[in-house]
Amino acid sequence: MSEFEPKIIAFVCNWCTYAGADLTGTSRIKYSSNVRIIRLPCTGRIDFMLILQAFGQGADGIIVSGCHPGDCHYTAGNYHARRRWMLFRRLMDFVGVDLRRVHFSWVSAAEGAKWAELVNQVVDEVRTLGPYKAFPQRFHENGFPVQLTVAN
Amino acid sequence: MNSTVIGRKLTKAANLPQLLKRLIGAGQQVLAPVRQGERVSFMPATDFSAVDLDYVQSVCSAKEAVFPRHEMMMKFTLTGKDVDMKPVELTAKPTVLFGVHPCDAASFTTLRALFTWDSPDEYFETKLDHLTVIGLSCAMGDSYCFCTSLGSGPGDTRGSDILLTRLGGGQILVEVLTEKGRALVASMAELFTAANGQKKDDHLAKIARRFDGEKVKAQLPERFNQVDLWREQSMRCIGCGACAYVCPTCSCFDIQDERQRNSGERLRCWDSCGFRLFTLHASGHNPRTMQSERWRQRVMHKFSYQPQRLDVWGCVGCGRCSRGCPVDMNLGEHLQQLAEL
Amino acid sequence: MEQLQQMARELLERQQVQVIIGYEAGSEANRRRAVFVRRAEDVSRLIFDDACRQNLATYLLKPEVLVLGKIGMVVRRNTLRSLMQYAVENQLADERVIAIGIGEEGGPRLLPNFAAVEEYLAQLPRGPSAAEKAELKKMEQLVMEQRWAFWREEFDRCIKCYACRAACPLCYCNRCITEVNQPQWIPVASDALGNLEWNVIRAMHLAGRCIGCGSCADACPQGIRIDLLNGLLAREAQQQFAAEPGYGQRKDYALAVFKPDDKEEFIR
Amino acid sequence: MARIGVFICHCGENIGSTVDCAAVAKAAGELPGVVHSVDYKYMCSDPGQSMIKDAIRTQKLTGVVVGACSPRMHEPTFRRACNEAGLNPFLCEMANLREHCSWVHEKLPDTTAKAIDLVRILVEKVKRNKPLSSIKVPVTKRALVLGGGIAGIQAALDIAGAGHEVVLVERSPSIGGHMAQLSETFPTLDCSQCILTPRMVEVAQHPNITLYTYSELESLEGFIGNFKATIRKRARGVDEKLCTGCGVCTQKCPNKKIPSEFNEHLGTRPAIYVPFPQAVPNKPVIDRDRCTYYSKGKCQVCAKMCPTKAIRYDQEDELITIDIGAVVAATGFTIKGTDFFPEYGYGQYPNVITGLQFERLASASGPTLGVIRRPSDNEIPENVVFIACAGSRDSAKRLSYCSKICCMYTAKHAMLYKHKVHEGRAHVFYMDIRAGGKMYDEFVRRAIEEDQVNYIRGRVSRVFERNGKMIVKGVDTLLNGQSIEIEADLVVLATAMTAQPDAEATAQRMKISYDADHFLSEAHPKLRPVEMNTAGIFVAGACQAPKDIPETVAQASAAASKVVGLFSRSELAREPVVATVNRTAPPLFSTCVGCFLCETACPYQAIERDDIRGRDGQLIRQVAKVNQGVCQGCGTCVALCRSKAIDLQGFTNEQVFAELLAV
Repeated sequence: MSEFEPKIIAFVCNWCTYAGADLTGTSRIKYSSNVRIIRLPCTGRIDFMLILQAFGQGADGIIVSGCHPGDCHYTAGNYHARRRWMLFRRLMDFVGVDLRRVHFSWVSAAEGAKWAELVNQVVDEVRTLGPYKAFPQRFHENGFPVQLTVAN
Repeated sequence: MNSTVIGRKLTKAANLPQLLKRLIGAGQQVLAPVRQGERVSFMPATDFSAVDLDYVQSVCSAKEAVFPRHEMMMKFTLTGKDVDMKPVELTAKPTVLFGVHPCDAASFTTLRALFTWDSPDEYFETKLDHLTVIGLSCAMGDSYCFCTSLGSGPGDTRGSDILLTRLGGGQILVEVLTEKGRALVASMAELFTAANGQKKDDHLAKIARRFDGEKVKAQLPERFNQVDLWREQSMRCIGCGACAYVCPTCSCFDIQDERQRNSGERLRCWDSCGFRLFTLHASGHNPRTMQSERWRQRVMHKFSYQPQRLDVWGCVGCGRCSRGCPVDMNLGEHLQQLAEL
Repeated sequence: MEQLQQMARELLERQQVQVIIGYEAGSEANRRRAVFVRRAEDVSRLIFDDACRQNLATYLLKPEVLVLGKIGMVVRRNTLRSLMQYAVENQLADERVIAIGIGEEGGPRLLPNFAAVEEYLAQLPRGPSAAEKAELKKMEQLVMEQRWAFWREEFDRCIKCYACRAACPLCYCNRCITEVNQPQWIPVASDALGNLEWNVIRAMHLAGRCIGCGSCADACPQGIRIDLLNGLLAREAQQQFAAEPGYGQRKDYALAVFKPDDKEEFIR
Repeated sequence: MARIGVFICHCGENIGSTVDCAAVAKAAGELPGVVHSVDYKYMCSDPGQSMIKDAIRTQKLTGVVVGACSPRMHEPTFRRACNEAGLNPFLCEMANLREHCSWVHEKLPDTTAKAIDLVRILVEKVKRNKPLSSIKVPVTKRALVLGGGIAGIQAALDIAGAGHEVVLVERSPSIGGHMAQLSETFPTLDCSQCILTPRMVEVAQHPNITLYTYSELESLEGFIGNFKATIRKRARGVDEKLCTGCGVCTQKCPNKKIPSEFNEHLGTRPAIYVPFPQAVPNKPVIDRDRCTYYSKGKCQVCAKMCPTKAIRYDQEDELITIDIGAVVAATGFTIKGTDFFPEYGYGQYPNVITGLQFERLASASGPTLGVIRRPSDNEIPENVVFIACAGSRDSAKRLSYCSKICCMYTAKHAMLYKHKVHEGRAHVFYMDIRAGGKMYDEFVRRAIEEDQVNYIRGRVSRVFERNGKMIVKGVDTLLNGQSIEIEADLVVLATAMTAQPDAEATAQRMKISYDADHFLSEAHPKLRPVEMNTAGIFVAGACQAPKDIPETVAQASAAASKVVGLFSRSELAREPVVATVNRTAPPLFSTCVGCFLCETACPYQAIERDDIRGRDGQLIRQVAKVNQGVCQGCGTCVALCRSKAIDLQGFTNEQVFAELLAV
């Protein structure tokens, strides 16, 4: 398991977390290189379907991050996003998705250090959990495994 | 519409677990009716204890053995400007379909007619070639069954390699219908004894003949334009695909490419003429805008176009569509209405 | 029942409506089906009992039905909630339907417009039944792996026939997300991912909107417990955001409004 | 077929020392659709930019990915370069190889691998980029100022002074607002009317200002630069053109016992009246609820006496629709009345008054001509108790905020009282003294030290009557919570400043946001303090939050300068990162199902309803439409839309999905 390097996909808003991650760079704070950022204008734009899609695409862990409440560049996008996540997270939990692999965070444009910590922490946690094999994949590397479920 | 019987044997109900074991031992995947609560489904069975032969009808048909809900047709890789396409290897697991009723067995005749009428569909044929069908005559039916109205019946041998009929007292009549069936019986000869003059008719379910299928077929072309008729019949239809997906003879599919990074795959997946988007053109035009038109298509296809073009019914009278319909659309009832008009 | 038929007869005779959508006997003793009564002499076909479960509201968006004229509809509580939600979601004009309220709460009772429906609903008990609550609790007591296994098994049965969607009064999109193909969000195949995504995304699309009629699960030929997903989200939307869809005409869809102090404990 | 060019920047050593830029360029060159891929020391330099421009021309590129620093740094630079070479600037994307890669990771193969991934993600995105052009919105250079208090007056004068037309709407018969009611102002103690009335006159005389008093905003449609305002000009009962303001009607009106609003009910006025002598316009209004003619059908004294025959009993409300480019909301505030306080007598004691009533008592033009007399018997009070924080900062009264001006005006009141009644005693009960502001604390100190106002830190639990005397019972928390009672002749409550009673309705009419206390919510508390979330609407004064005169004036000028800035161009150009609702072929017209749930979610009210009609004019469907002049591009609607009928330009579903597929 030691050579397993998790694939982490991060969905971040342009104005806070993306800028925060820029500040991590400007401050030369080092962190794990496992994360791939997808930049969106606002957390309000982050569709919950993206989270399923990322797992279906082989992500082992996911970060969703944007402006702190009250700081949204668009005033309310993060409030809408928060509600969406509150429900979606409960639903994921209910169907047994491993929530230790989905991290929501507020990282402001000033929190470069927090971004680095967040990434490192998620990478460490997911590295311990191992690859997310349980989650079905969009692509069928070896054809369809079994077409019909085996009885019992 | 029966196949020629090429051998008649007897066996005992008590032999069936052994038969299953032998099949699996010979490397066959065995699909058999398995009960889960109220539902019976065809599933790979490894042990006879899971198998339930006292069922009227499974929710889904057995067509998945030859026409799965989704299957891969090819894979492709993009490198720079090149696309490298690789068809999937045409292999199929040798499979025995155990304990299907004559209607399901007969559906393979319909499916074959469709999948092979011009250029043979290799994906389908490969699976069918590797499939052995051990049918089971119906000891009971229900109000949804209407096989007899389409010239078939609870003891129909068509489509089976072997047909089993339970004669009571643990006795089972084994009708051998194909070479595949004969080989199978021969491979485990000790499980079978010679049959005498046992008759199966008394042990078959009584399925009343509700309408004259031939008459319906003959009249359908002129009913095409009877808009009110189709609208009334389908008023409560909500346009889902349940009827098509549980149907043993529905064979529409949709081809879909999935891509990731530089590689991808081509799949075919079931589709249904009941869906509104089924006939949507790229232009935005939809020739079947109303559910009544889609319902008409379903009936016309099964009872007029397909018999005309391929000389087979597009329906085996299993009644699954009606049992499974969320709004109680009852195909037998609707056909009966057509016949009585 | 007689009262119901009488009411229907009067509505038709006085031409207050051109069709009564109700329930009639179905294929089997325990089955009921929708009936579209257009002539007063046919009202004897109308029946009502506990087996009349289908949410007839879906027919209010069906073009073939809409051309019949003004509609009278035999409605249970959940059907009424669907009407309210249609009002909120701009899908149905007021007074398009004369509802005949009936069910465990009594009736029949004529409800000629949204205001009357709203008033009637205000008097009815709310919230899920004790059994529904207990079932959710039971699921939640399972550990993550057990829940995952349970749903994998449920979703494996899904054949993507979309009966759930067709039966649901609130699944009325012109282009369902599963049919959106640029990009194709939900894999078309009814494979493990396709089925998981379909069922989960559908549940999310109904979060804060679902009125809990259970038609989706009733419609599923494979008996998948979709209602549990909807029930969970309805409970969460109620508990976290006080959402009670289908009881009023206010545009307060839980995911389109917010409170700055919405409480959560997972965002770090 | 896509022809993408990839340009990898070393940023000197910044990227190059950690990431193998040549390897990244090579790997990118092998990606499907990439026809040109190079690395260079400094892409943002002139030669670097020239490389991009040359490649666009010679390779006929359809998209460009620059792997360099953060797009927040140089996206405009490279987009401009692309534009100069004839490639739509929105077909250029940046992969962040510096801030998100080379600066935060060690020099390892993984780092280069990540850089390749980042480039691949953006290549997949840019393949799906569409050329976009900035959105042009015409601007009507006319402002609507709502509210004729000091905020509205200041904003109107500033905008008009810059040469733009202003429509000023005030709902009472005169402009002036609360400031006109004040006696003196803190901390200078100069006379409020003396500084205000010249400004009022200036408004009336300004050629660029159209003044509508006794008028209200009926509706506001449209969006930034393009509003349509409908104003209800209520019937005054007086022909303003004929009226000379001579005042005969008001003197002769037989019905003179009506409590005066301007004097906070401490004085009276006739049924036909001007609120105060310096009113602008100086034209009377008939109070139809109180006028004898309207109730009994008889009288008409004013009409008989009017020398210019200007009285019009049958005048009707007039609706005026005006094209407007920007709006300044300066709708002001109100205060809680004494009846809000059961503990202070529920408004039953005549000698418990509000601060605003005290202003009228202290005002030289007030009902007592500036002599402090208590309302019950017109005696001059010897003991006056001032209670600060009456209602404010009291969550039990659902008013958790500080009204901000009370500390200052209470000190002022106590001072004014002491200056007028030298032997009198003034007591102030307070919670804290908040006197932040230029010369503010000094002012309070003066009240305490020079004018010897008795400041008691503590709250008043009750005001009651005992033997015909008012007793104020409170505690002194600086004396160990000792209970004290003061016999008072007059009690003045610094009652909380609140939003106007119809503030919510006004905000809804203008489609602007407001907070739980119904004060208007600015777009950003720090960076956009005078803008509303709805583009083109600005805010000034106490309708946004309690504030004093200097702050109000400053905010009004700020709002005015925003309006003037907006009016400096005849067209607005906006980034085309906005949402769009798709349109498809008939019979569907759009995959939008018209549920309009996005309408509620949009923080900017940018979603409109579009009626799709057939050739016969019959309504076929109603679908959503985005007002691109108003949309700010957050994409909340996109995530909300179940059928993805709405999409965000620049961050479309296809683009984001493709990015995800490339990870």
